[in-house]
Amino acid sequence: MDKNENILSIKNLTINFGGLKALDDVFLDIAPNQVVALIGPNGAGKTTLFNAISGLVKPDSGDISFDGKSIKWPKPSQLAKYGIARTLQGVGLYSGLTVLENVMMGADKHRNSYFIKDMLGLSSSNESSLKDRAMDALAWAGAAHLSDLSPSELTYPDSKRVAMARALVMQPKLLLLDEPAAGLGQDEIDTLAKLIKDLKRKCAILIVEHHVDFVSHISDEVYVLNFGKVIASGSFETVKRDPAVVAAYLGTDSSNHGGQL
Amino acid sequence: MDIFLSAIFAGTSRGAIYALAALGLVLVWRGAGVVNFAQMGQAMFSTYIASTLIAQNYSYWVAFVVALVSGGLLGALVDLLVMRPLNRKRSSSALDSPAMRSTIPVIASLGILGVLQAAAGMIWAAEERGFPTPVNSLGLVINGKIMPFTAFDLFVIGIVFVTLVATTYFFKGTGMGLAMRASALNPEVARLSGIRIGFVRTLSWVISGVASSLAGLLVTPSANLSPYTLDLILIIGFTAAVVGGLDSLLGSVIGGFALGLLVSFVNVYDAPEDIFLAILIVLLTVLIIRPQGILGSKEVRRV
Amino acid sequence: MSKASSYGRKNLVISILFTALVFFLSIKLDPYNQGQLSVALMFFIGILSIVLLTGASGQISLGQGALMAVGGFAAALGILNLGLSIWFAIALAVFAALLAGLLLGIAAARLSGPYLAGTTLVIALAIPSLATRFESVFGGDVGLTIDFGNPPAWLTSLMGEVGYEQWQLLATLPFATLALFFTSNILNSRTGRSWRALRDNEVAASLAGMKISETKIFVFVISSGFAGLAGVLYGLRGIVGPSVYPISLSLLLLTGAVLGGIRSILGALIGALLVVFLPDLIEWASGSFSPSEQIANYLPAMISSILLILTVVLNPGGIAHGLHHKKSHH
Amino acid sequence: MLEIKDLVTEYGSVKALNGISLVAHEGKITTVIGANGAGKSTLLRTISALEHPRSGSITWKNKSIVGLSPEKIVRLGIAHVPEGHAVISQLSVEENIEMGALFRMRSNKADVRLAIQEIYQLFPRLEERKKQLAGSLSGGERQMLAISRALVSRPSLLLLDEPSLGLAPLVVEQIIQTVNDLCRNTGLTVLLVEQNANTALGVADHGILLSLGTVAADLPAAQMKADVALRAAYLGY
Amino acid sequence: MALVAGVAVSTLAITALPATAASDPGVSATEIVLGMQLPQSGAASPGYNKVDDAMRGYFDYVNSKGGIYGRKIRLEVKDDQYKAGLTVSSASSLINKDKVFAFIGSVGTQTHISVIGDINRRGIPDLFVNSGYSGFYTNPKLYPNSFAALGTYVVESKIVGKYLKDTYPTKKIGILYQTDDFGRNALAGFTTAGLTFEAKKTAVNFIAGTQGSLGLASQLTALKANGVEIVIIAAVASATAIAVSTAAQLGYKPDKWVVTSVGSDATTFQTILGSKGVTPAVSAGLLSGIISASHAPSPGEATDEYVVAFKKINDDFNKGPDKRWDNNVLQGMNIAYMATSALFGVGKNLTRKGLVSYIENNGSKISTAALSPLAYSRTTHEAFTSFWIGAYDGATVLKPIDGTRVLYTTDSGTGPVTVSNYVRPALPADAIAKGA
Repeated sequence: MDKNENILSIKNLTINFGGLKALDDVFLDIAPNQVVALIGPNGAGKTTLFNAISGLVKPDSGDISFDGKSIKWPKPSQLAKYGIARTLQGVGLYSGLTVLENVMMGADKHRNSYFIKDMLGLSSSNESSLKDRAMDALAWAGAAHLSDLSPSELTYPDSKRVAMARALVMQPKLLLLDEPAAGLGQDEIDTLAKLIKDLKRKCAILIVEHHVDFVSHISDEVYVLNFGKVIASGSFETVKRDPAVVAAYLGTDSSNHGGQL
Repeated sequence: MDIFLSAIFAGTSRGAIYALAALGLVLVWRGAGVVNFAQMGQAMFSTYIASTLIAQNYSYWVAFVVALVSGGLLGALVDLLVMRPLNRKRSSSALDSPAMRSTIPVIASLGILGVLQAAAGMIWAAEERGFPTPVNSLGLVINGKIMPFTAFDLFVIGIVFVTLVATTYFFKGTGMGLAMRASALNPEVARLSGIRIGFVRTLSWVISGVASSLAGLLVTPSANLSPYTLDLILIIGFTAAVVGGLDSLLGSVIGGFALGLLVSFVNVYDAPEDIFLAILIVLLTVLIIRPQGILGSKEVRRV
Repeated sequence: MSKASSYGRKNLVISILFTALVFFLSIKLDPYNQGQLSVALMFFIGILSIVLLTGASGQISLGQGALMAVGGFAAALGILNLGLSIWFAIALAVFAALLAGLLLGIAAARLSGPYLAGTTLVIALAIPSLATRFESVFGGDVGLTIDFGNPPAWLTSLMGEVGYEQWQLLATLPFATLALFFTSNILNSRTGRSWRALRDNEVAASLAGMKISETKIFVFVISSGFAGLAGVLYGLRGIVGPSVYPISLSLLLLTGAVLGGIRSILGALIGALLVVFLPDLIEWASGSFSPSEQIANYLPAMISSILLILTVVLNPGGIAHGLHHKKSHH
Repeated sequence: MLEIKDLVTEYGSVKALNGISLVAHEGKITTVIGANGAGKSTLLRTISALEHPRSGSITWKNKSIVGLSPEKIVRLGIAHVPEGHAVISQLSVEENIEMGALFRMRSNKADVRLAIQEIYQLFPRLEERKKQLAGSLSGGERQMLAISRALVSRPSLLLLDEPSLGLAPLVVEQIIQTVNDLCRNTGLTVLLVEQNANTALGVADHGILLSLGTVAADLPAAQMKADVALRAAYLGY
Repeated sequence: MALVAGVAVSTLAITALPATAASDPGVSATEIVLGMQLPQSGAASPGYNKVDDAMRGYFDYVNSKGGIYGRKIRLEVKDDQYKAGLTVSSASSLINKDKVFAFIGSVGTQTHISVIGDINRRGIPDLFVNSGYSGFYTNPKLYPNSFAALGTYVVESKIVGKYLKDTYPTKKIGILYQTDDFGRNALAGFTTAGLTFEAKKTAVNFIAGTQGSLGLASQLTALKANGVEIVIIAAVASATAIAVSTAAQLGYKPDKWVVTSVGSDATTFQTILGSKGVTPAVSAGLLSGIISASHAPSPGEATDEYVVAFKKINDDFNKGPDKRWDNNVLQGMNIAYMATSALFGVGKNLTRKGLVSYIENNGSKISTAALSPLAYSRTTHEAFTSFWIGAYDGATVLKPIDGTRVLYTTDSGTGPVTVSNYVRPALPADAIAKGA
């Protein structure tokens, strides 16, 4: 795969926390309109990788390029500019905003130059376009009827929908989903899978997920992390039979892995 | 040289007071995660109690002990009546956001300060009072010169160090101290270890209450007792605690003495009007350059 | 959906109704209550600055009084040294407070919670002390005398005789209305939304493209502008000086904000009315059992402190929250 | 015997546990396995009262422990080692261990001393490092410390949450073996939550597979290890 | 019907017009309502909170004797906590709710300045303000209705300054002053009198109210190190107590302490030191020899007829929580006494304009317990331009130095200090001055 085609490309990413290598020479490529899943046991470094991509953690070394352009590691506030949207583990909705406002936050481009207009009450047209886009996104996520509620009044699956809508409304080129299936029932997971397949037509998706069944249904490519390293990558079918992956998940009765204490 | 020396001495004796105030703040911050803006209000209140007893011809030491006990009781009351219900409420409150979670106890403590000052005003404020010292307060003589430093100042510094050593020993050397540190650092692991964190928290309010009433008893001989005299000590004590590192006992004592010297040197070499500005500049500088303070640990700071 | 998109129009209507109501009261009330109401409007503006800063963006300040002082002194200097009319002086005050807010905001943006509270408290102490430090400019403890002056001729020709308190109220009213209009627009627009988002979840807000520090500083600046406006109006009652803007003023405004409801404009109004009229209310209520002078003098402080604690513990959303109840608020 | 019946625990509106029933026999290792999000940790947290169940019962030695506080439950001999090497990194190794015995320090100081000595025999590395801050330990040592903190209370039931988390296989092996030895030698009852299923089932007497807050399988460990359903739960085949 | 001329007013006072003729607010056939603002609570209240009770005590006494031409005096008091923002509100309350006829005895420069403009604009008499700030009184065109109850800080310090310069020409004199209007006004007065102070060597300052938190040791050490032999303290009484006791701790014994009248109340001094555990005998010893100035008799002068009479009235009529006899009580009594004198002087037809005009034109006729004449005139509204200088004796009474009381007079400007030969008129038998 030509790397210029990739929407996101990461090379040699290493992050140390104290003496601990949280990520070790990690690579990752995502092509447009592809769903890539990141799996691995707890503590393998999946969330750290997510955080690095979203600028919440600063890598010690490595390269990241987006849309074929190499950028220095992004700051969180630049993500939107690069067209990357992210959902947070534990949903991360703004508790003091209504559902609609939460999604409108995603739709907004955040420039203070609107302040004077806002203060004078002259931003109605902007507001209504933001609102329309937010309502569209909510409708897409099947949450339009929730728009006036506060996040604390939502069920967990519903708040996940809202979080998805908030990310989607940014019209990202790349969507980072952090454990979207966690805490959902089977019906809801099926709905989610449909949503993601639908979404794939609009953008590339990188997903951290534990629910393997779900991953197997939606992902084009899977990266398996363990101890901060990519131990396998490829289609789910190939990856799941990789002995290293089996060992990482189910443990080893007789392991010849090097011990690291 | 004389001036310089006396600035050092004057600064040290003031610094001891600020150190005690800072210690009180650190104790409750470490034990309960609250910066208690009502602290010097509690100190004022218990000092008034002592003053009333002394006026009724009880001995200084009886009043002293009663003040410490009532300081501890006040601390317990603050925790039981305000902070505990607040903690219970906070998780489900309408204002639940990380920013507000650390802010609401501050507002509550300001309310407590208001109640204490108003109550003291209702009970005692008709006249201004002084407060005695338990030991001689004449300047010490060094090389035939009388220094701006009295036996009472030595007594105060002694008490600061005894308090520092005692609280440090308490934290490092006793089971209850360990329980207190554990419940402040990681309440969940503490509870799973069988530590009754509610009790431990109240106890830290009690200890902080005792330490602040000690500060009140020792500062009022040089201040006049009124419901408001100690407000400034709180502000300087807060700065001292932040300079030293809000979670370090030794740091807060160092911060207290540093602030004492700062105040004294600004007073002597510049002008008293600049003291507050100097305090502000020091506070901001520390917060920007070394937010965890001189001795504070980085992990615990919650900036 | 067209209703909410015209928030500006809705706020305009509310502001006009507010103006009409206060104007009506300005005619109906006795002079004392006219004066009290005008103080309440000034505090309303001051509390709005807390609603913006603490309610919307989650930053606490115990030093709003210092920013009020900046506004007051700027205006007084403008009036006394440059001969500005009070209207230009008010503009100057807001500008000076915005500037001071920028400086403070840069320092404060890195801080939160108790650190921010303590630091702003030191600021509240340090800034008024500048007045004594540079006495020749700021007038020392005595301060600088300014006032609203006499009602303009056009007003008296329009309304007949206008009392001093009434004029004070009428002169304050347009600014309170503007503050109300601006604040409700800010809070109901994307600006307010993004401030609240920042308060609720910094990480999510930054992922949405917000620059956290810049925004925090910006909120500080805007909030300071309101505080400065409140400060100059408060000073125009007769004097600008350290004893006009003591630390207790900052705490009083915070109390009002919390009692009324720190996230609500209605709450700001309720809180302002409460802290201004509480002493009158207590005096009226305690008339029957006439407490001793010493107790009566400390009663307002006692009651407002107790109310503050009760609010924080039992109903942190304040009175306005109780009124809105289940309705999701803005 | 620990007996749990129809346990339901919710986080907000999410049912993390949706009617769990199980039994952990005395002197045996019972392992609870399952993918992330299956409710394993919530189960342990509900037993030790860090979470309050919506409904259902938990009995230990035939007494209900629902509604007690975590600190009471420790006193009943139930020690919980939560997920993620739960030690307090700003405290020394020794202090972390002592912390677990504080509640019985006054009543039985001699036995606490003895218990600490036994722990040092069990994990000599901890004795070597007893003055160091727990934060300076390696992951494996921290896990040992976390277990020690629980053991020093002389529990009769040990709730162990993912001791393998983030540890190299060799270390996991060692820790699991230690737990196994403890159980076999002292009659300690162990409820072991693991994602690392093969390792856990290797030592356990009984296995319980959780899926989405319900019990998907409840089998003797050896039988479960051979079960294909298990693989499906983890890897989808 | 503008009654401008003072003479006309006095004439009217004699012609017995019915009392109902008056139409100004706050005065009826049966009552005169006066308003007062002071800190009754808060940091600045101790001491001052006794003044209003003393005034009310005297007015109650007057009322018990039939009031002023049948009108009882009612004193409405508002607590402003020494916060100017509250002063404005409480003034409005007094004006609009209590409908006071005049303000009287308001305490505090910083607070009164916030309302003085408004009170004057409304034409309300602003009697006997308890502030020595000369800016209020020396230009009657600015504040035509405001009159002082004290000598200005400038007058007092000029008089004391000249005395020190004359008496101790070779001594090194230093000053400890609080950094507010009072301290700096005093400093200015002493400088005008020809005393020279070098900053940091012989002039040290501290921030008012913070002495307890910040200490005075470094200031006093500076004075000591620079060999200052005479120390002037321009501070409130509680600060004086701290300064003198701190100096004692430092072993600093200047030849003379000189304390301005505001800071030299013996009762406050002894109360504060007393609650510090200093016995009355010792604190009296500390006080002994301290030089101060006063326009009035010392409250401890047991033979002064005014002191005796006021003390008796205080015992019988003061209902305040703390009515211990001291400077504050004496001051309150005297203000009420002066007000009674002026109100009687105006006559039955009591109007605001009439009252102001009467005081302005009959300053010397208004009766006062002070040993200085009242200086009210059309050119100045200062109260006392004369002070006598004394030293505390061993019994905490301020006594004339060398036994003879010499009264010095000057102005708040740069005028010279001269000796006055004023003799205070005798006290009326019922201790009520019913006018000339």
